[in-house]
Amino acid sequence: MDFSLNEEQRHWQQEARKFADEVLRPQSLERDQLEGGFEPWDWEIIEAGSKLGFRTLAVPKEWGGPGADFVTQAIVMAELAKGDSAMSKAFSQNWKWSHLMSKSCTEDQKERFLKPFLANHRYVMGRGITEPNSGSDNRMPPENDPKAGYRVRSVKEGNEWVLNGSKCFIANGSVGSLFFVDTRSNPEVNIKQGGTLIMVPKGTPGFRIGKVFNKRGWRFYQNAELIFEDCRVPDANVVGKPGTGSVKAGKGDTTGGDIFGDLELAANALGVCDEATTMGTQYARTHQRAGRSLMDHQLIQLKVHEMHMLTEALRSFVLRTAWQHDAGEHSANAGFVMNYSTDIIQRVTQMNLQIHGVEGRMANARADKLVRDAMVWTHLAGDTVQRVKILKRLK
Amino acid sequence: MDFSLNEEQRHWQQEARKFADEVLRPQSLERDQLEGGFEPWDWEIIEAGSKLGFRTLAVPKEWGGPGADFVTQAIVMAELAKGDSAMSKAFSQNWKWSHLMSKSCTEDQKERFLKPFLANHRYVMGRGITEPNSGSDNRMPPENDPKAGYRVRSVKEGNEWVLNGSKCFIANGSVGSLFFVDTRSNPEVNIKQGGTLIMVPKGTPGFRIGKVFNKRGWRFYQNAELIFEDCRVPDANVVGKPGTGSVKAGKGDTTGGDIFGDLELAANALGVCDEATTMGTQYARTHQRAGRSLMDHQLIQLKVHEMHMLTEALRSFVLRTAWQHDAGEHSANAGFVMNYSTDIIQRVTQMNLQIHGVEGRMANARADKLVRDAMVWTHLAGDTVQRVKILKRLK
Amino acid sequence: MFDLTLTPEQIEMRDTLHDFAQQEMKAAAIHPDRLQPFEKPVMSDLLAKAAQLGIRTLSLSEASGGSGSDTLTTCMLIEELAVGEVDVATILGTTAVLGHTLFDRLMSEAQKAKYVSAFAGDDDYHLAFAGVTRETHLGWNYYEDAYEDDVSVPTAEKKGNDWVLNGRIEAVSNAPLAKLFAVQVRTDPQSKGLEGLSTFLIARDHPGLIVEKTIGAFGGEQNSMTRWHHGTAAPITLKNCQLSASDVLGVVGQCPLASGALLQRLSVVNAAVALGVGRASYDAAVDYAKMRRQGGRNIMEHQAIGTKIADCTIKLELSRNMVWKAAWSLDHPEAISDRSLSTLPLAVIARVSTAQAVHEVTLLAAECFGAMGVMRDMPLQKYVNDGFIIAHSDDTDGAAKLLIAESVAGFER
Amino acid sequence: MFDLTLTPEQIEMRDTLHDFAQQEMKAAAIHPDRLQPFEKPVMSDLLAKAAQLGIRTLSLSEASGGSGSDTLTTCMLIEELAVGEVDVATILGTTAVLGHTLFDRLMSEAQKAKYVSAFAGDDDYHLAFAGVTRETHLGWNYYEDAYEDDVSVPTAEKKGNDWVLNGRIEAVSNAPLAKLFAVQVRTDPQSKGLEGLSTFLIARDHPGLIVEKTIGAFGGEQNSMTRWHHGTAAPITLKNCQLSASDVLGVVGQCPLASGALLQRLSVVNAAVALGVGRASYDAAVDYAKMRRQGGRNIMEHQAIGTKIADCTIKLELSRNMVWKAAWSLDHPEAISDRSLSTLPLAVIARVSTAQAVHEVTLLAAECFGAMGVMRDMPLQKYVNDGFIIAHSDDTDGAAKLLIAESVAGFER
Repeated sequence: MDFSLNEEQRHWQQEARKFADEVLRPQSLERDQLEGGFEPWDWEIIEAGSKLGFRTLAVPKEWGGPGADFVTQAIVMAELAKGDSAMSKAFSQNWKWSHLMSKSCTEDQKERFLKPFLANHRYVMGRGITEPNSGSDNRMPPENDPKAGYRVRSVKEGNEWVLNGSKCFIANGSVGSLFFVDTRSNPEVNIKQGGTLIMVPKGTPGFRIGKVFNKRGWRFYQNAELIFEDCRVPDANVVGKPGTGSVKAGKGDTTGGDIFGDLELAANALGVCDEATTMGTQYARTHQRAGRSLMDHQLIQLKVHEMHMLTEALRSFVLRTAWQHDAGEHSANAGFVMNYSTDIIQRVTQMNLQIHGVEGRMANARADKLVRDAMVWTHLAGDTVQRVKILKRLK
Repeated sequence: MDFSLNEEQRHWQQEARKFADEVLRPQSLERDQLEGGFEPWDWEIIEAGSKLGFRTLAVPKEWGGPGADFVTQAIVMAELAKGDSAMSKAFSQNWKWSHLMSKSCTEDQKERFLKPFLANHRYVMGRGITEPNSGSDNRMPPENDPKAGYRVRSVKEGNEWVLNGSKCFIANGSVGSLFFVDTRSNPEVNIKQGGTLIMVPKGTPGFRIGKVFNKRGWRFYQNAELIFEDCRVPDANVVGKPGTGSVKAGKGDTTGGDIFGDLELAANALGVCDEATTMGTQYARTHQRAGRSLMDHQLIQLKVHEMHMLTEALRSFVLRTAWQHDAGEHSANAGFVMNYSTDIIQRVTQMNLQIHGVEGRMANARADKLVRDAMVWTHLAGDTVQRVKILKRLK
Repeated sequence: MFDLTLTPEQIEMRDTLHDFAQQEMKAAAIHPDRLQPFEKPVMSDLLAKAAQLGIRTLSLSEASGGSGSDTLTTCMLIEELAVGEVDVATILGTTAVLGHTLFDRLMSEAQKAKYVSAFAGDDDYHLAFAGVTRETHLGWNYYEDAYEDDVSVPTAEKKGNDWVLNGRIEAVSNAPLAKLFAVQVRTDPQSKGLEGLSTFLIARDHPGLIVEKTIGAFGGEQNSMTRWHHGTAAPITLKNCQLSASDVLGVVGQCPLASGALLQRLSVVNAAVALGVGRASYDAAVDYAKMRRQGGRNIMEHQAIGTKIADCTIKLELSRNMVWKAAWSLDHPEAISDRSLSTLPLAVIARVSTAQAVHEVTLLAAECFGAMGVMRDMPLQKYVNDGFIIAHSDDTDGAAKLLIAESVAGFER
Repeated sequence: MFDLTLTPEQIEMRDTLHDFAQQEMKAAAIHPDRLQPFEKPVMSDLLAKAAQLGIRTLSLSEASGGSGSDTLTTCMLIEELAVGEVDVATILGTTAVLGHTLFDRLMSEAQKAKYVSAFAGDDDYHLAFAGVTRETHLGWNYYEDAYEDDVSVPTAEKKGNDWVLNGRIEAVSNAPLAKLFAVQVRTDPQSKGLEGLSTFLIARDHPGLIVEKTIGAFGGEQNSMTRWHHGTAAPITLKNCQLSASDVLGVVGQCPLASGALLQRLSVVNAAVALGVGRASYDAAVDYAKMRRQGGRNIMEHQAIGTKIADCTIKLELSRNMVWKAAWSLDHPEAISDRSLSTLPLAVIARVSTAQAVHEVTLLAAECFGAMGVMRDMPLQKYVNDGFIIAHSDDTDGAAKLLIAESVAGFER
C-alpha cells in the first residue's frame, strides 16, 4: 500500500494549485456576483486554463492530450475547486466526454471532433440527458413505466437522423461546441433499448440554445436549454449503435459506477471542503468573540475539528476511489463517494459560514458562496435515486 | 499511489478472517450474555488467538515477533472485530504496549518483560492512566489547574519506588501480567513534568486488583480497578526518565497522534461497521415487511446504502492513516480517524438495528450487541476533549 | 381561549407523583443490584404503591370508581412515574387507558357490572389487550392497500350459543399481570386480514386461557433475540377456551379496538412514558455535570457540555408540548372541527417525535458521563437502552412517519 | 385550565391573513422578476396593504388606536404574512412589537401624546430601535461575566437642559422606513459597557439624524460581504443631533430596552416569521411532490419523499407549539409563578429551536425539487437562503443555546 503521489501527479497538483491561487480565486467572487445566468462565464479564464492543459487533461497521450490518470484528475479537480468550484467543473466537464470519446467513438469521429477539441482553447463539450419531465427517470428507469425517461425524438431518414424536442439544464449548454445528445429512437420501449446517443455540433441547422439557467450556486458554470427542431445529423454521428441506451453506448459502466462522473463530483467537493476548512480555521485563529479568540471557544473548536475530520475522510475516500479506477477494480465506491461528498460538502461549508458569523447584519460573501455552490450537490450527486441505484452495484 | 495489499498483509488478513469466522463470532453472543464483569472473559480464546500470533502481532521481528506493519495491524484488528469487537480489542491492547516497549524500554526491561510476554500465551498487558477523578484531565491537562490529572503517588526510596493510590477502568485489569502505571512523582507540578511511568508486574506485593467493571458493551474485554498500597517497584522498572510525563516517556507521539492507539479504535470500529453492514444487508435481502422484500422499501434501501457508504469512507480513512504511520508522515489523522470512527460506528450499528426491527417485542440480540459495543467509543474515542486536543496537531 | 394554565389539582398531583418517583421509586430502580442483572422483574412493590396513589384507575370515570382524569392529566402523571421507573409506568399507563376504554366506552352494562367493582377495588388488577390493529403495517404500506396477509389471530368456532377459542398470540403487554383480557379472534373463518374479527373479554382464571412464560432478557434460538419492550409481556394461548355470547365486546364481527382509534390514547401515554425516561437521563446528566470537575472547572461550565444540556432541554420541552397537545386533542375533537387544531395525526406526530427526541436525549446525557455512561451498575446505560427500545420499535421507526405523509397528502385507503 | 381552543376572532383574522398572503403577496413575491435579481427592495405595496389590514398596530393597545392583540395572536398572524413574503412580515412584526413596547409601556404621557396619533393613523409609519442589549454576547460569555468592551454606542453630551448626540450605529432594523427611532446613547462618559446609557426618542426628520444607505445585497471591501437579515436595515448617524430632556425614554442613565426583557416579544415574533418561511417552502414541496412524476408515480408516493414531508410536518408542528407557548407565556407571567409553566427561557428556546427547524425544513423541501431547487427564477432557492439567514444569525447560532444551559444550571451573573 502506498499513498504517495508520483512525480507527474505532484506536478499537476502544483500547476493546478498555482492556477487556482493566481487566476481562479481572485476572480471567483466577482464573477459570482454578476447578475444573470450567462454573465458569470468568462472565456478568458477557460482559455488561460486550457493553455495549461486543464481543458484537455483527460485526453489520452496517443491523441496528443496529457493522458492524466484518474488520481491526477481527482487531484486537479480538487485543486481547481479550491479556487472556484464552478470553474473547476467547467474544465472537468470536458474530461467526461474525452473519456467517452476515447472509449466509444470511431476513428472517424475522433478525427472530426477530438482533434478540433484539442486544437481550440474555446472548444467545450456537454451532454444532453435531462428534460423537463425526465431527470431521475434517466438515472434509474422505472420498471413499471417503460415510457419514462428522455423523449427527444430521433428518427432515421436515409443516412441522417432527424431530432425533435428539447433538453434542459444542460451543462456547458450556452457555450459548447459539441453535445452528446441522448435521444429516443424508439419511444415504445424503455430508454435502455430505445435510446440512441448522437453527437450534435454547434451550428447544426435546427439546433439552437434556449433559456440559459440562472442558478443559486455554481454561477460561473453554464446550464442551458437545447432545442431541436427537425435538426438533421449524419448517421456517422451516432455513438456506438442505435438503440443500445446511452450508458451502454458511452461504455461508461465498466468499474461499477460512472467511471468518471461520480468521482468528478466527489473530487470537486473535496476542493470546496478544503477551501471552507482553510477559511474557517484561519478566521477562527484571527478573530475574537466576547474578548477571546474564537479558537478558544469550545463551540468553535468543535466546528473546526469536524471540518478537518470530515474533509480528511472525504480525501481518503476520493483518493482510494480514484486509485480503484486506475486499477480497474470493480467497486460501488464511485457512487458511494459521490453521495458521501454531498453530505460532507453541505456540512463543512455550513460550519464555515457559522464560524464566520454575522457582522453588521451582513455575512462573509465567500462563505455564503461556498454554501450556495454546495447546494448543487443535493440534486446532482445525492438525491434518493442516486443513492438507491448504487445498491445494484453491490455484490 | 497504490492501495493494494502485499502478500504478507493479505496473509494476515486471511488468517484473521478465518479465526474470526471459526472461533470468535460463534462464541461472541454467548460470552456477551454471561452475567458479571469478569465472566465473559475466556482464556481459551486468548490462547487460541495467541497461537496464531494475534497477541504478539506488533512485536518487532528482531525480538521474535511477527513485526507486522501498521497497515497489517489495522487490517487484522478490523477482521477480528468482525467476529467480536471486544475480543479483537483484548488482543490488540497488547500491541499498544509492544509498541511502547520496543520504543521506550531498556534492553534489560525487554529481557525481563518482553520475553515472558512472547513466551506465555496467557500473558497480557495493560496501562493504568485513568483514576476516579481524572479522565479527560490526563488526555488534555488543563493549563489553569496544574494539580489535575492522575494522582497515584510514587515516591522514590533508595532504589525503589513506593506507589499508593488506585486506578479505575484499567484495560486487561483483571487478567493482566504487566501494567504500565502512570504515577505522580511530583504532585506540585502538572502531569507533563510530574508524571512517571512505571512497570508493575502482577504479584508485586502491595498491588492488587479491586473491582472488575461490568459494562454494557465490550463485555468480553476486561476493565478493572488497580489498587496500590505501599507497593514497591524497583527503579529499573521506570520507563524512560522519572518526571517526563507519560506521553513523552512512552514516545507515543512521533507522528502527530498516538501512533497506534487512535488507529486501533478506528480499525476496530471498521470491523464492527463491516459486520453490521453485512448483517443489515443480508437481513434486508432475505426478509419481508408488509408483503414485500425489505430491500424493495426505499426506507430500507436508504439505510443499507448509508451503511455501505459510511463503512467505505471509514475504510478509506483507516487504511490511509495506517499507511501514513508506516510512512512516518506527520499528520493529525490518527486522532481524526478515531473521532470519525466514533460517529460512524454509532450510526452504522443503529441502522442495522433499525433494519432488523422488532419481532414479538424482541430484537435481534447481535444487532443490539453491536450497538452496545459501539457505545464504548463515545467516551473512549470521541468525547469533546478527544476532539479538541487534536486541533493542536494541525499545522 | 388558548390557556396553558394547569389546575391546582393537576399541579398537586404532579408534585405528589414527582416526590413518589424521586423518593421511593428511583432509589430502588437504579440500585446496582437491580441494574446489573440482565433479568429485571417487575418491581411489584412500587407497582402496588403507585396503584394505591390512584394511577391504575386514573382514567376510569368517577362513576365507575376511578379518578376520571383526562388524557392530558394522565400523561402528566405517567411522565413523572416514568422518571422513577419505566416498566411500572408502562404497566400502569396501559391499565389506566384500557380501564377507560373498556369500562367507560366499550362494555355493555352487564359486562361492566360483572367486572368493574373488582377492577376498581383491587390494586393488583391489571388489564391487557391482545390483538392487532390496522396500523400494524400501515406505514410500510405507504400509498398502497394495507397488507394484512400475516394478520394471524386465534379462531373462534361457534358451538351452540357459545364460542370455542383456539390459538396463540405473541407478546401481549401486561399479560403476566392482567386479570382481564380483551382478546381479538377470528369469528368468521371465511374472512381475511382484519375483517371478520371479534373481541372477547376473558378473565385470567377462565379455563382455556393460558398465560405463558413472561418474556425475559433473552430468547429465540440460541438466545438470538433480546427483550425489546417496556412494561411486561407474555404470549397467551387459547386452548378450547369456551366463552358465551355475553363475553363479546360490542358485536360479533366488529372489532372496536382494531381500528386503533381508541388506542391512540395508549400511544400518547406511551409517549409520556418515553418523556419520563428522557427526563430521568437528563436530570442525571445535569446533576453530574454540576459536580464533575475536569479541565479546571465543573464540566457544566464547558461550552460543549452546556450545548448538550441545552439540546436536551429543547428536545424535552418540545416533546412535552407535543404530547400534551395530542393528549388534549384526543379529549377535544371539537377543537379540530372548529379549526383551533389542524387535522394532522397529532398522536402519531407525538409518539414519533418524542421517541426520536428521547433517544437523542439519553445519548447526549450519556456523553456527559464519559466512561461512567457504560457501566452496568450506573443508571445511564439503562436509560440509553430504554431510549433505544423507545426509538426502534414497530410503531416508532421510519415507517410510522409515512402515516403522517399520507395525512398531509390527503391519501385515503 | 389547559385549553388550546382559539377564539373565532383569531381564526377569522388568521384566515384573512392567510388569504391575503396566498392571493396577493405570493404571486408578487415569487415572481421570477423579483426572485432573480440580487437586490430585493421592500415591496412597499404589500407593506401598505398589510398595514391597512391592521398588522402594523396589531399589538398597540385599543385605547391608543391599535388592536390590542396579545403576543400569541400577533405571532399567529405574522406567521401567515411571512408565508407570503418574509421582509414585509419582518418589518411589520418589528413595528407591531415596538408599537406596544414604546407606546403602551415606556413612553410618558407627554411623549405618547406627541407621537401616538401620527403612529396610529399613518399606514407608512414604522418604528426602529437602535441599540444593543445585554444578550449580544451573552452565550459566548457562558459562565463568565458579560463582555461589554466592544459595546460602542453614540455619545450624548449635556448642553444646558439639552443633549447633543454624536455617533453611528450599524445596521438598524427598519431604519430605512422608520418615522420614529428609539436610540441608545451613552450619557455618562465615565461608564462602560451597558452602564450609563440612556434612550432617546428621535423623529426621522429631526435635524442631525441621518439614515444612511439601506444595506443592499453586497457590501464591504470588494463586495466581500453579503446582506444577511430580513426586513430592511441601514446604519444611522447622529451628527450634533440636539434633543431635550423630554425626549428621554424613561430616565437618564437607565435603559429599559437594554436588558432585553421587553424585546423578548420581538424575538418570539421573529420566530413566527421564521415559521412562515418554513411553511412557504413546505407548502411548495407538498404541491410539487403531488404533481411531479418520476419512477412511474408521483414522487409524493415515494417513501423517501414521504419521509421528508413528514419530517417537515413534525418540525413545523413542534416549532409552532413552542412559539405559541413562548408567546402566551410573555403575556401570562402568572402561569410561571403558579408553576403551570417552567422557569426555562421559553423565548430563547422558541427562537433557537424554530430557527434550526425552519432551516432544516427549507433544505428538505429543496431536496424534493431536485434541480429546480437551485434555479433563481424559482422560489425554493429563496426559501433556502432565507432559512440560512434565519439559522445562522447572531441570536440563533450555537452560542444562544448556552443561555438555556445557564438557566438550567441556575447560573446567575
